[in-house]
Amino acid sequence: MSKFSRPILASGLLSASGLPAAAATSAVVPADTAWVLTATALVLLMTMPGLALFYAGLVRSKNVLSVMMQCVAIACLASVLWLAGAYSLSFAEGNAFVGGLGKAFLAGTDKTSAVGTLPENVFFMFQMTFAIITPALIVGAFPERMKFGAVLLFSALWLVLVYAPVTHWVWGGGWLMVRGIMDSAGGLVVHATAGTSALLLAKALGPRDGFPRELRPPHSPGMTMTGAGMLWVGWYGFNGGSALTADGAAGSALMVTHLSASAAGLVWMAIEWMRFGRPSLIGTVTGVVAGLATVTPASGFVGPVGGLILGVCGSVVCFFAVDVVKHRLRIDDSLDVFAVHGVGGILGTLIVAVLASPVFGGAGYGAEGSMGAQIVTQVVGTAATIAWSAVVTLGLVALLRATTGLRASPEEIDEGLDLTQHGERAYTL
Amino acid sequence: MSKFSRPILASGLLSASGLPAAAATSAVVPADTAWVLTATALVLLMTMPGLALFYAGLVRSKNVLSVMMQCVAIACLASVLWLAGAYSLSFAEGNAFVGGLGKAFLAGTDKTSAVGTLPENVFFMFQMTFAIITPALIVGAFPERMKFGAVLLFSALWLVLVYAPVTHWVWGGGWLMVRGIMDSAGGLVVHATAGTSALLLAKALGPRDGFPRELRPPHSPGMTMTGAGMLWVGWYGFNGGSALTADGAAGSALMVTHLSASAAGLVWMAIEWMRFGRPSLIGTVTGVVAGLATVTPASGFVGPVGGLILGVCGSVVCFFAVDVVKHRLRIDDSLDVFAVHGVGGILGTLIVAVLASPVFGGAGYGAEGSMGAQIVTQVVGTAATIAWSAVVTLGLVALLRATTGLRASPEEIDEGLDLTQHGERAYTL
Amino acid sequence: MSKFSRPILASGLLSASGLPAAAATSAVVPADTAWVLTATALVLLMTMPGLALFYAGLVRSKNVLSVMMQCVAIACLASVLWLAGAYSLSFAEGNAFVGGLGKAFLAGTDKTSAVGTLPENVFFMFQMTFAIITPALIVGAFPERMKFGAVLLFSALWLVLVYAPVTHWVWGGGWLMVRGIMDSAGGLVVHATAGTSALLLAKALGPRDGFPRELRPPHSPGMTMTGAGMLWVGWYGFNGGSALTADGAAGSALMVTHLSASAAGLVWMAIEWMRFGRPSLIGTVTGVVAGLATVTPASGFVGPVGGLILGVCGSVVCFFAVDVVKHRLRIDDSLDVFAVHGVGGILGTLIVAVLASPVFGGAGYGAEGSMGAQIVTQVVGTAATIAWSAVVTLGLVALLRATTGLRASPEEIDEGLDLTQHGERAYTL
Amino acid sequence: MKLVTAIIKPFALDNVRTALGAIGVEGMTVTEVKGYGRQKGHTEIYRGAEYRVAFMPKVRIDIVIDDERLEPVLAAIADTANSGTIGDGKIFVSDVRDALRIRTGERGPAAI
Amino acid sequence: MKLVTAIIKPFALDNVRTALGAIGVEGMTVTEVKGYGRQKGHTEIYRGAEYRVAFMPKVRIDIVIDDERLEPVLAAIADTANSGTIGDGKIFVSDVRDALRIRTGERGPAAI
Amino acid sequence: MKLVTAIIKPFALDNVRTALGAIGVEGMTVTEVKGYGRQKGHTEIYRGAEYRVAFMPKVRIDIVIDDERLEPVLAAIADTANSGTIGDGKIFVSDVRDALRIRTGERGPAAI
Ligand SMILES: Nc1ncnc2c1ncn2[C@@H]1O[C@H](COP(=O)(O)OP(=O)(O)O)[C@@H](O)[C@H]1O
Ligand SMILES: Nc1ncnc2c1ncn2[C@@H]1O[C@H](COP(=O)(O)OP(=O)(O)O)[C@@H](O)[C@H]1O
Ligand SMILES: Nc1ncnc2c1ncn2[C@@H]1O[C@H](COP(=O)(O)OP(=O)(O)O)[C@@H](O)[C@H]1O
Repeated sequence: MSKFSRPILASGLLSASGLPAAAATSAVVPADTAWVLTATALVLLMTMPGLALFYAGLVRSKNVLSVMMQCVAIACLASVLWLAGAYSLSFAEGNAFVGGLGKAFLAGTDKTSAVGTLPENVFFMFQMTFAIITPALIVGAFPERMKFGAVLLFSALWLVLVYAPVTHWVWGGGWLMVRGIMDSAGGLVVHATAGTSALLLAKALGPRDGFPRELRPPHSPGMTMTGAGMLWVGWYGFNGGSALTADGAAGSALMVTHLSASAAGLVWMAIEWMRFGRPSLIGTVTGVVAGLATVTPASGFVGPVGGLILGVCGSVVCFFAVDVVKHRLRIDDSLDVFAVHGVGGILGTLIVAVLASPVFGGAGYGAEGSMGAQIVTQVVGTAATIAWSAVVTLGLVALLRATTGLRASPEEIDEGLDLTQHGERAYTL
Repeated sequence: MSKFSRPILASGLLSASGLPAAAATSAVVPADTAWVLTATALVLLMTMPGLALFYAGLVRSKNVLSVMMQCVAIACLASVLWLAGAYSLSFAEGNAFVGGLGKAFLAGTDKTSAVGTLPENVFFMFQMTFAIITPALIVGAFPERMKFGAVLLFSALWLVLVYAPVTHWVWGGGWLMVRGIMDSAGGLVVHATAGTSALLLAKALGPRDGFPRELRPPHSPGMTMTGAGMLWVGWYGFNGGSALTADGAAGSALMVTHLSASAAGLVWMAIEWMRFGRPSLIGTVTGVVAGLATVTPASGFVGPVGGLILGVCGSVVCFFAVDVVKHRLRIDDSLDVFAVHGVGGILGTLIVAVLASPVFGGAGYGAEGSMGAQIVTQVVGTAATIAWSAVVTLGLVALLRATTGLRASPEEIDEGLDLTQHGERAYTL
Repeated sequence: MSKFSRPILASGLLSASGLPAAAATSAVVPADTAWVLTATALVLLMTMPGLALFYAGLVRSKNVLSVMMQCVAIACLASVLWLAGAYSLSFAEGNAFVGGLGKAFLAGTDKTSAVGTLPENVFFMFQMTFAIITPALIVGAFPERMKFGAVLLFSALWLVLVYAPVTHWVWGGGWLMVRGIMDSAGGLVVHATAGTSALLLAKALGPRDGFPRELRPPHSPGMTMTGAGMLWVGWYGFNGGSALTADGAAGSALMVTHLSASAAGLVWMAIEWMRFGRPSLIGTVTGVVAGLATVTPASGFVGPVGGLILGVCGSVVCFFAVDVVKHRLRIDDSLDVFAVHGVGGILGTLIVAVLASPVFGGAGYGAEGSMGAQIVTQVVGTAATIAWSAVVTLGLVALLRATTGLRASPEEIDEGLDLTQHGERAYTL
Repeated sequence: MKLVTAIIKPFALDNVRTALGAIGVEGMTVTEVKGYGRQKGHTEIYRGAEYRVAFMPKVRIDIVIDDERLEPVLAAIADTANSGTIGDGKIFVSDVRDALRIRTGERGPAAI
Repeated sequence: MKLVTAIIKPFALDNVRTALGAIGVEGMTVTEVKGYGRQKGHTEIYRGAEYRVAFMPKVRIDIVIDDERLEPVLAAIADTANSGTIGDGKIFVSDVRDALRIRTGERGPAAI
Repeated sequence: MKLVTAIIKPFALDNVRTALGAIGVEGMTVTEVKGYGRQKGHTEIYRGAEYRVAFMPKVRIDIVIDDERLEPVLAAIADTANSGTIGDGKIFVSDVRDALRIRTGERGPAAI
C-alpha cells in the first residue's frame, strides 16, 4: 500500500484507540495541518454553493430554491449528526462493521488530540465535509417532487445507517480496510453509496411529469457550469486532501484528478459532437464531473496517464449509463446521480485494481498483494457496498411511506416546490 | 488565556514595536504562513463576491448592481486606507485608545518583518480583509436609497474613526486587550461596530417605500444562497485563520464555527416551519449567518458543544431581533445588519464568558481570571464598543447631511439606483 | 535577483535536468507545498468559473453559454496538452528558444521528484493552471461570432506554438531568463501573449453586428462582478503562489497585488465619475482587473507603494487603451483583452524596471544589474514576445481560414451561438 | 377573424396546446404575465414575516382564428384549463380586421 | 365590454392597482414590456463609453370591463400614473366581443 | 385608429424599428413572447438526448396608428422582417376605439 492509502491513516486512528503505533498520535505536522484545513474549506465549497448551483441549474425555475434548500439543510443536518455520533460510528474503535459511540460529541478529545499527523479536530472536519456532500448528492434523484420533510428524515437516517458503516468498513478500520481495499477518496464510500440509493429512491418516488420525452430543458445551464467549476476546484481538496499530507502524494492526487476531469470533459464533448453535431455545455461539465467521480477511488494509486485513462473510460461509460437508466430502465433519477456518480465511482473502484500496477505508473499492491487479489477485493467491496446501500434504502422508503409520505401532492408539484414548500420564488426580475 | 487569544499575538506585535519578547519577531513559521495566506484569500472571498451576492439577492432587481458596486468600492477604498494609516492606527504602538501612525504605508517594514510567527505583510493582509468586510457589512442598512457619494465618504471615515480604534482596543494592545477581553475574530471589532452603526444610519436615512408591510420580496434568493455559501466557506478563514497558526487551535475554531452555523441554520428553519408551515431558503441561510456571527468572538475559546449552544442561541435571538427592529422599532435596517450581525456578535461576546469555562469544554480564564470577572469585562467592552460606534455614526450622519446629503432623490429611487447612480441595468435577458 | 525571481526556481529545474545544484531536488518543503497546492486551486478558480462568469456577463443573453463553453473546453484541452508535451516544451531542458520533449507525459518523474522546494507534480499543476487561463483569456476577443471548432483548433496550436516557447524564454531557462528578465507571474508570458493574439484575431474575424456604436449592453453585470471577485481572490494564488514559497515573499506579492487592484478600481471609478457623472460597476471591476494584470510581472519585485503606483498607472492607461482600440483602431476586441490584459501586462513589465529600485522600496537589480540595463532587457523581452505572438497568430489565422473557417454564418450569429453551436439556451425562466 | 386571448395557470399550458393541436389550431403566441383577480395572491416568507404578493404568475395565449372555429377553440381551452379552483383564468374574444403572413405576404384568413 | 390597455412606468403600477381597486376593478393582467416613444431612452455606461438604449422598461396593464365603467377606469389610471414627465404612457381602448370564466363557464359581462 | 400587432423573429427587431422610424412611426411597445406555429421549434441537447422545444422565442410589437398609415406600416414591417424562412411571423390588425396620453390627458388620434 502506498503512503496515500487509508490503512496508514487508520493505523494512526487505531493507535488513538489503544492499539500500537502510539508514536503517531503526538506528531502533528503543521504543514499537513495547513493543507488539510484548506482542503476542508475546498470540500465545503463543493456543496455550499457548488453542488447546490450545479443541481439547481438543471431543474425548472419553479423548483430552483427547493433544490438549494435541500442542499443547505442537509449540510446543516449532517454536520450536527456527524458530531453527535456519525463520526464515532465511522472512525471510533468498534467491530468490523461499525465503529462504537466512544467519540460521540468528540468525547475524550481536545485541541491537542491527533490522528496521524493531523489534529483530530482537523481530521474530524475534513471527514465531515464528505459526510455533508454524500447525502447531498442524492438530492439529484428526487428534485421537483419530494416532500421536504421526507428529504430531511431520509438524509438523516441514511447518513447514520449507510454512510457511517460503509465509511467504517473502508476507512475506519472495518473489514474492507483489513482486506486492503483501495478507495482513496470515496469511490465506494461516497459515490457508490449515494448512486445506488439515488436510483432506488427515484424508482420508489416515481418520475416527474413528462418523463422521459417531454421534459423541459434545464432552466439555467450557466448556473450549472458555475457549480461545476466549484466542484472541480473543490475536488482538489477532496482527492488531494485525502492524502492527509502536504507532499508529492497530495500533488499526485491533485494531478490525476485534474487530468481525469479534463479528459472526461473532452470525451463527452466529442461524443455529443459526433451524435448531435453540437457539443453542449451541460454535457461537457457532466463529463468533467464523471471524470472526477471515476478518478476518486484511484487518485492515490495511479499516475498521470492512469488519470487520463480513468477520465476517458468514465466519460464513455457514464454517457451511455445516462441513456440506459433514463430510457431503458425508465427510472427518473432526475439529475443522473447513479449514472454519473454511482457508475463513475464504481468503475473507478474496479479499474484502479489494474491501473495501480507499476506497469501503468501506479503505486503497486504492497508486499503481499497482486493485481488478481486486488481485483477480487475491489469486486467484493463494491458488491457489499451496493447491497448494503440498497437494502437500507428500501427499508427507509418503506418507513417514509408509513410516516411522512414521499411525494408532494400533484397540485404542489404543479405550482412548484419553491412556493409550496418554502414560500419563495427564485426570480422576481 | 489560550494560545488562540489575541494577547499572545499582540505580544508579538508589541515586541515588534520595541517592547520585550524580541525573539518572537524572527520566528516566522512557514506552515502558519501558508495557512494564513490561505485564510486571507478565504476572507476576501467573503466580500468579493460572497457578501455582494448575499446582499444583492435580497434587493429588488433595479438596485442589484448598486449594492454590488458599494461592496466593490468599499473593498478598494478600505484597502488603500488600510495601507495609508488604518493599519497603523489599529496595530502600531500608540496609547490605550488608538495606535500611532508609525506604520502608515508600512514604514519601517519589509519582507522579513514578522508579527508572531507570521511575516508582517501576511498579518497586514489578513487583517486588511477584516477591514474590508466590516464597513461592507453596513451596506445592508441602506440599500436602494443612499447616495453613492455618501456611501463612500461614510465608509472611509467610519473605517478610520470606528474600526481602527476599536481594533486597537481589542486586538492592538489597547485598553480592552489589557483587561483581557475575549474576542477571537471580531464579535466586537466587526459585528458590534457594524451592527450598531447600521441601525443608526438606517434610522437617519429613513425607510424604503412600502416599509414595512408592502415590501417586494427579494429578487433572487438563489443569489443570496450563493453568497451565503461563500460566506460560510470564507468564515473558515475568518475564524480559523484568527488562530494565526496551523494547528489544533485553528482546527478547533474551524470546527466550532461550522457547528454553530449548522445548528443555527436548523433552528431558524424549525422556527419558520412551526410559525408558517414552510421553512424558507433565505431564512435558513440567514440562520447560518447568525450562527457564524454569534460564534465569531467565541471561536477560540469554546469546544464543539459550546459551538452548538452558540448556534442555537444566536439563531433564536436573531430571529426575534429581526422582528423587533423592523416591526417594533420600525427601523428599516433593510438587510438586518443589526439584528443578525450586531445582535449575534454581541450575544456571542457575552455568552463566551460562560462557555469558555472548562466545565463546558472551554479554554478557561487563565491563571488570574474567573467567569465573573470575565463577564464584567465582556459587558464593559460591549458597552464601550456600542457607545463609541453610536457616537461616531451620529457625528458622521450630521456631516453627510451638511455635505453630500444622505438620500437619493425620490425619482432616482423610483427608477432604481442601478441606472441613476451607475448607468447600468442588472438584467438584459 | 530576489528570491522571488524565476531564475532561482529554474536552477532547480535545470538541475533536475542534469545540470549542477543537485541538492535542490531533494529538499521538498511541506509548507511551501501546502501553499502552492492552495495557490493551484485558487488559479483554477480564476478560470473555472471566474473568467467564464466575468466574460459571460458581458455578452448578450443568446451567447452566454458559448462563452462559458469555450472557457471549459479550453481548460480541458490545455490540461491534456500540458501533460502531453507543453509542460516539457516550457520547462524541460532544451535550447534557448524552446524546451525539449524529455518530460512529455511527465516521463522520468514520480511522486518524489522535486523542483526547488516543491514536488514536481505540484509545480507541474501550478504551472498548468497558468497554461489554462492564458488561452482562455483570448476568448474575450472573439465571443458571439467565432466557430467553436476554430476556437479549439486555435487554442490548442496557440498553446504549443506561443505559450510554451515564451514560457521557456522567460521562466524555463530560455534566453530572456538568462538575460535576467523580470516577470514574476506572467506580464509577458500570460498577458502580453494573450493580448497581442487577441487583438490580431479580433481584427481578422471582423466585428460584431452594430460595432462600435450600436452594441447592446452586457446582459448581466452582476455575473461579471461575480467573476471579477473570483479573479481577484484567485490572483492571490497567481501572484502569491508564484513565489513558490510560504513566506514573506509570498506575502509581499499578495499585498502588492491586492493594493494595485484596489487603487486601479478606485481610479477607473473616478475617471468614469468625472466623465459621465456616474461610475459603473463594470467599469470598477474592469479597473480592478487592469490593476491585477499590471502588477503581475512586478509582484515579486516591488513594495506596497509600488503596488499603488502600478494600479494607478494601469487603470489610467487601460481606460484610454479601450477607447483607442475600439474607436480609433476600430477593432472589435470585444471584451478588451488587449486593452486591459495586454496593455496592463506590458505596462507593468516596463514599469517594474523602475519600481524595482530600492529607492521605491523594490527588490533591487542584483549584484551586476542596474535600472538602465533592466529597462533594456524589459523592452527587448516585450518586443520579442509581442512579435512572436503576432507572427504565430497570423499564421494560425491563415490556417484556420483554410480549414475550419473562422466565423460562424450570419444566421447562426443572428440566432445566437448558444443554440446553434451548443443546442442550449442560457435562461428558461 | 377573431382573436382569442386566454389567461390561464402556467402549468395548464402544455395541455391546452395539445388540446388545441387536436382540433387543428396550429399557431399561437404565448406571453408570461402576472394576474390580479379574485385569487388573492399568495404569501411569501421573508425573515420571520409573511408578505402578501398580489400578483400571480399566469400565461397569456393569443390565438387568431377564423370566426367559425371560435366555439370549438373556446371549448378546448375552457375544458383543459379548468381545474375548478379560483384563478383558473379568463378567455376574451375580440375582432381582428386583417392578418398578414410576413414570409409570403398572404393576407386575411389565409395568413393564419 | 371594453379592453383597456395601459402602458405605464413600472413604479406607478402599485398605485394604479390601488386606485383601480378603490373603484371596484378586481381583475387585471400585467405584462412587462419595453416601450419606444418620445421619451428617447437612456444612456448606459460601458467601459469608457456611453451607449444609448432605445427601449425603456414599461408595464402593460390589460383590463376588461363593462362599457359603463370605461370613463372612471380611464380617469383612475390617468390620474395615478401621471407624473407629468415624458414617457408616462398611453391608454388604448378597444372592443371585446365576449368573455368566459374558465372555472365556471360563465359568459359575457358576468365572466369579468 | 388601428392596432398593428406583429410577431417577428427577435433579431429583426432593430431593423423593423428603424424602418418604422423612417416612415415616421414614433411609438411602439415591445413584448418578449414565445411562438408556436409551423416552424416546429428546435431541438436542445441534454445529457445524451435531444429534446424538442416547441416554443420559439419571438418578439411582439404593438403599434397604434391612424387608419391611413396602416398600409405603409404593414409594408415596412413585412419587408424588413422577411427573411423568407418559416417562422418569420404574422401581423394582425384590429380596431382601436380610443387613445389617451397620460401625461397630457389628450384623447384620440392626438394621443398617439
Ligand atoms: N377584468 C379582467 N381583465 C383582465 N384580466 C383579468 C380580469 N379579471 C381577471 N383577469 C385575469 O384572470 C386571472 C384569473 O382571475 P381570478 O379572478 O383570479 O379567478 P377566476 O378566473 O377563477 O375568476 C387573473 O389573475 C387575471 O390575470
Ligand atoms: N403609437 C404607439 N403604439 C403603441 N405604444 C405606444 C405608442 N406610442 C407610445 N407607446 C408606448 O407608450 C410609451 C410612452 O410613450 P412616449 O411617447 O415615450 O411618452 P408619452 O406617453 O409621454 O407621450 C412608450 O414607451 C410606448 O411603450
Ligand atoms: N393563429 C395564430 N395566432 C396567433 N399567433 C400566431 C398564429 N399563428 C402563428 N402565430 C405566431 O406567429 C409565429 C410564426 O408562425 P409560423 O407558423 O411558425 O411561421 P410563419 O409565420 O412563417 O407562417 C408563431 O411562432 C406564433 O408566435
